[in-house]
Amino acid sequence: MKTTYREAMRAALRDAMTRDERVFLMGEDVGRYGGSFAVSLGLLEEFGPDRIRDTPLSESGFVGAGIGAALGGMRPVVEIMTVNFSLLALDQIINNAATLLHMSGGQFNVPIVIRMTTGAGRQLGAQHSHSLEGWYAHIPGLRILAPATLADARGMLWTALQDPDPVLIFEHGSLYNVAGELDDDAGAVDIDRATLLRHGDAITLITYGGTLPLVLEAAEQLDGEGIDADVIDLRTLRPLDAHTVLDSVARTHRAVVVDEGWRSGSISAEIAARICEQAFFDLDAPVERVCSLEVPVPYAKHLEQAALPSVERVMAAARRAVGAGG
Amino acid sequence: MKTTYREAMRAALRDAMTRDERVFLMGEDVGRYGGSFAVSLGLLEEFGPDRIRDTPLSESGFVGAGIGAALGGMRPVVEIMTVNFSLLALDQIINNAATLLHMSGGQFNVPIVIRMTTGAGRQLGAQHSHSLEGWYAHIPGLRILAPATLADARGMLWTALQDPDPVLIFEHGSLYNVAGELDDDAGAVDIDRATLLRHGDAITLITYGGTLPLVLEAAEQLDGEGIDADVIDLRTLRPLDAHTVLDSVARTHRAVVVDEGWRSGSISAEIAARICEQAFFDLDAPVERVCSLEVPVPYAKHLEQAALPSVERVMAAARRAVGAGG
Amino acid sequence: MTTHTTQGIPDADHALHLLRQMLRVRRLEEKCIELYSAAKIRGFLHVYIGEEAVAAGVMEALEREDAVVATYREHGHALLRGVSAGAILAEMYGHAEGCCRGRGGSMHLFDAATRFYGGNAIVAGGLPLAVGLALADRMAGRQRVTVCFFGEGAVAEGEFHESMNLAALWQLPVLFCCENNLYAMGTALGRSESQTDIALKAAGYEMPAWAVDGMDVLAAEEAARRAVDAVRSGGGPHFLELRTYRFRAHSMFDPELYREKAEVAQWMERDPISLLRGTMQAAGQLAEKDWAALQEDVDAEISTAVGFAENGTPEPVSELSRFVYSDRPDDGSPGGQWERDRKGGAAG
Amino acid sequence: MTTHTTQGIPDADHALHLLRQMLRVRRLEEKCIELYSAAKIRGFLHVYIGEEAVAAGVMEALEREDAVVATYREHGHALLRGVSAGAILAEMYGHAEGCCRGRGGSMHLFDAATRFYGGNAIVAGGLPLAVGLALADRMAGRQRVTVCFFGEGAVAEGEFHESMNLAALWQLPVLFCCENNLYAMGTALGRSESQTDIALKAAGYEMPAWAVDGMDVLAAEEAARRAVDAVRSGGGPHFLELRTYRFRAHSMFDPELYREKAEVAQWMERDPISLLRGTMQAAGQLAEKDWAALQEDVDAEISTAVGFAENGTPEPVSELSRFVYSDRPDDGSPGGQWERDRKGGAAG
Ligand SMILES: Cc1ncc(C[n+]2csc(CCOP(=O)(O)OP(=O)(O)O)c2C)c(N)n1
Ligand SMILES: Cc1ncc(C[n+]2csc(CCOP(=O)(O)OP(=O)(O)O)c2C)c(N)n1
Ligand SMILES: [Mg+2]
Ligand SMILES: [Mg+2]
Repeated sequence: MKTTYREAMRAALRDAMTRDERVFLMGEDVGRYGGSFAVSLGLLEEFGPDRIRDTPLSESGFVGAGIGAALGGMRPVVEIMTVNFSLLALDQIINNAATLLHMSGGQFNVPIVIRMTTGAGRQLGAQHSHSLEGWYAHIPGLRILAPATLADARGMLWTALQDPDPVLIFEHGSLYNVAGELDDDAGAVDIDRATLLRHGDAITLITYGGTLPLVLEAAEQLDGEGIDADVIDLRTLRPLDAHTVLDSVARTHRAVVVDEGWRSGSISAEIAARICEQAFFDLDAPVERVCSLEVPVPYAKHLEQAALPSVERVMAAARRAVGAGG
Repeated sequence: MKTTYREAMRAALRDAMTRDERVFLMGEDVGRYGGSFAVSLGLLEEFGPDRIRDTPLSESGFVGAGIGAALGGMRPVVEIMTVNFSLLALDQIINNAATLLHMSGGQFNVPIVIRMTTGAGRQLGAQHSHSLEGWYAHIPGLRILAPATLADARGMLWTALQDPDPVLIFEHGSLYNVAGELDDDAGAVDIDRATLLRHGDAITLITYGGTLPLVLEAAEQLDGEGIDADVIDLRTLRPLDAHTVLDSVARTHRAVVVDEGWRSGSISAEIAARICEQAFFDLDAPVERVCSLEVPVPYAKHLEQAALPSVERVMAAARRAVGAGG
Repeated sequence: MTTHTTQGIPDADHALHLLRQMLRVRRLEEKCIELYSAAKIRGFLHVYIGEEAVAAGVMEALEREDAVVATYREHGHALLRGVSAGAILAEMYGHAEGCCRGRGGSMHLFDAATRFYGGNAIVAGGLPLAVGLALADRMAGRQRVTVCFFGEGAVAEGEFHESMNLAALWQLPVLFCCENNLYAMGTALGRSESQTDIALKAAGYEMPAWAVDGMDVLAAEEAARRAVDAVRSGGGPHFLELRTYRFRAHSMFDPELYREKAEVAQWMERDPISLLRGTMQAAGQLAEKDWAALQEDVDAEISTAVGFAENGTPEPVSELSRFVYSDRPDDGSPGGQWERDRKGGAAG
Repeated sequence: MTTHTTQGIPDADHALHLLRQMLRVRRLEEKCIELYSAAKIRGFLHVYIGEEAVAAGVMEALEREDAVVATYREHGHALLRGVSAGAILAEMYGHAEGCCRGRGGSMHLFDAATRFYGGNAIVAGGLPLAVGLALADRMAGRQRVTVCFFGEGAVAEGEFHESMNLAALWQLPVLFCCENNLYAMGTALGRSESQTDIALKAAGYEMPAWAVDGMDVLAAEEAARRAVDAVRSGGGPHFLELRTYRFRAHSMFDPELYREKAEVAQWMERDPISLLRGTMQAAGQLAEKDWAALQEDVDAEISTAVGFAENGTPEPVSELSRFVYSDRPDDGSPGGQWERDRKGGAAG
């Protein structure tokens, strides 16, 4: 079946709402407007305003209400329009969703799913272009997903809803229009393992979410230069599946980590640190990181593009890694 | 002069208020109550309620108002009682303070200083024990300070107030009662460089803030075992002074990074990644990290202590690093 | 709505019950202070002494299936909701027998059995949770009520505003109980709110709201019953401002520089326990021996609780990483593996 | 307060000025839409078409030293505050000649010269800034006013609540202007606020507040003058609810599923430009040739501005990392070094 990432997300929502009446979608403009990225378009008509619940502009309030509803036995899917506005709800996410189970000695788990768009690349300027999913991955108690493929867009939601604990799903804005083939019976996918999307022996390229397409493109081009790369899609940023990464690096002895977050304190730093800790004597070259430049993302296209990871920068990093050490 | 960290901070505030009438202190209970950690005790009587300004419980509101006042020509020092409550103000800190200069093409800088207590160790439970200064260090546009010594408690504030851009100062709750000698004429200190507090050749121990005392203690005990350590106090977490770290590692070939944040995505990961990137061929062993266990910090003393970095864990990591590779 | 008064005079049994409830809280907390001084309890400790009539009155109006959300000043709410004094004290001892297995402490008491959702140490952080609990009931068609307690200091927080609006907009079955004790730590109401009439402010959200004497347990109970009945029968959210006062410092660290001793003394003349006791005595409902017996009972309960806490056991350190995520079969998946690695201490 | 009307009839020169101001905004934004379709402008673009009377009226009441804070729908506010159409368009082209050197774009126009503090794309994020700007004036003893524009959707945000309370509590010289256009994206006022009377809600903070016809520029101006004068003379914060409507979609991506075409058409009958034009014509103040001349003038201004933007130059990529921190002498300090490293691209 031909579909898009957006349609796959919508199908996942529809499916979940149909299968479990405790599931509902809540957020700004998810209903009458059809969703700011049109993900929930049409669902209001199908499920009604109680279950496709438009909220006022009150990020902390409705995310907290989602947590409360989860405590009360529902399975809320809360949409925050974009990660940028989630900063307003961080207290609820970190001090309540992520901690209630532990603080209560195991009594109160919080089965909420919070979805949001992330990332830059559409010239929206500094306040609308954050990539903070790697940053969220610092918080124990949360599970952080970053679907990058149609299969994951279609399949991660249901698995997330089965999870007894809070799950955050980050959808990169550049992916919604990606089209491709999806199995007619595509459904839930695991959210525990990273996947090896491409096999090579020269180097391991590690990424997730919005930068996956460009990493795959870089891998193709590197192939033309005789550099045959493993490409790993992390898929879940917390807990990290370090095994898949380490297995690959044990074969390739070199790695480049690519993500759209700012470099300092990025999830790439964590992955680089883990590789160095656990595969130090396997490594033939320093782990390279390709991240966003450490600037608030600017509006002008040429500036924005210069700030973000690119195929060229990934290739350059891979060449450096292969050239280094020997 | 004999003093405490708390008194040094208070002297710094008094000094700044006296020298520059644009400086004022604003926050919850900084005035009549005397400051939740008694840092500003007595200043209300000295400077009056306009300049020692009690605020309602409105973290986003008064932090944003501080940003506005900075734009309006003042030099606000905004106190957030603890880092835990700063999550409520993150939108203002990240989307306004950190980005206005860049978004405005260099027109509007934000000379605000935001102080807050950080850290665990006092049995306050998950919602009152966060160590997020390393996490904040991910954000471009902010400068992040972590005074660990009396001299820095006394001296960093004035330097921060001279900075045209937003500076966040994190004061570890366990340090306020630390007493010691301070020069009578102690004053402003630089905030650009990390300092080497102890000289050794066997290994580099890197830390900052609340964990500095225990790292110094570990270094003493390691000395007794014949492991002579460099100890680096990072002091400023953003921008990081990587040079001081790399210079040391070039001599010692081994490093342990210690911080109280959760391990995944910690500032320790960034430092480990940088060392591995820039001193890969100098290293004789993987960089070790000693961080907090990845759990919401529990109340019970024995559980809390088990979750936090300790002298023993630092020593064990140092021994592993010295034992490894050779 | 059950009536417990006859022409304004409380039914003797019921009055005794309320007196007992308030006294239980009072004695528990006096003991907490003692234990704190003896360093058996640590962390922050915020006592409710002086405010007992509020929780005692409101809890009477609730049914077993209702839910309660409170703050860091919640020992009384927990106890009166049905959490045992032993489980509360054991929690403050950091023992495995505590209501949160020692992970929560004084500020984070929780109890699933009585639907007591904490214990929230972020001012106003509990309000959105209460809204959500009520939303769940509403969506599931259950006739339950969620009661949310918070201080007047919380009214300035954005989360208060967002929660009030959501509850009123969606007509959710929640009762907001603002414990207006006139101070938020050292900040007097007039220095925190441009509108100091909290009930009036609440009414601005198009929600029935009124103020009640929070030192008078009978008044608090009556108001709560009225409000809870209205909420339960589909009247949408309601708001009570309970005017009260804390007799003690904000916490064990508060030097109380911000208020006059005379003000405190004046309020102590309206001690809710003495007030009810006086009413009962005047009505001939409380003989000296009843009062003595009551005190003995309560003292016995508390000392049993202390014994329970003292004899508790520390939660094993090997359990530290448990409950970060829900228990799952360790199926060898990377997640499970990752947890194992960490528990094993490899992540030094 | 200057009077610009004689017995309700506007002074002809002043009316023409207001008409011109509104038309300048209208034509600028019509051009923006055209340029967006031609892909000269990208990102989000939110136009103010239909709401011009609000900014045109309010800006009249301000002095040069006053400050303005606006939202992502701020082209009109920037233009009428004195930012040139050329600098605005060049910004949207991402050019160095733009008012933010291409870093801000449509949602982030800033201008130090006119004290125009943005351009804020976080709903309600500008309110605390306005409070702080006013606080600075108050502390420095300056007689300035800060005006803050925001939509009615922002009223539900916690930052609105906290800002209103702070401003009222501290009696700060700020004028809050709520542009109530009945929708926040697709969310109608009645689905976002339990209290839909915004001015009443604002009054609940103990702040003078009233509603004004936001399609009538004369009414908007008069109300703004009254409010600004009161604020400037120490009357504390004031609040205006300006009732208006946006004729176009929320942004270039909005399919407008949430409202009826008939509703839009009805509001368009009260187009603020046509309204004023009609009043002037009826008063014999606007001959056809004046109207033609005005249009010609405005068209000329806009086409000059387009030319300016077209001929602009991209901000050099080498400048990308500039303004993350303020320019400082590169003194060889680690900070400076760190910046250099990054600019050099080492931090791939
Ligand atoms: C968001 C937040 N800010 C600050 C604090 C610190 N703090 C704890 S209690 C308190 C006062 C709260 O006063 P109020 O809401 O009136 O409740 P009361 O303590 O009087 O019962 C403050 C400021 C906090 N816990 N959370
Ligand atoms: C905090 C936040 N949440 C969501 C958004 C997305 N968003 C942009 S504009 C808008 C509607 C705002 O409506 P209103 O305040 O009425 O202003 P209007 O657009 O009508 O002028 C929304 C939801 C945002 N920018 N910021
Ligand atoms: Mg209070
Ligand atoms: Mg609107």
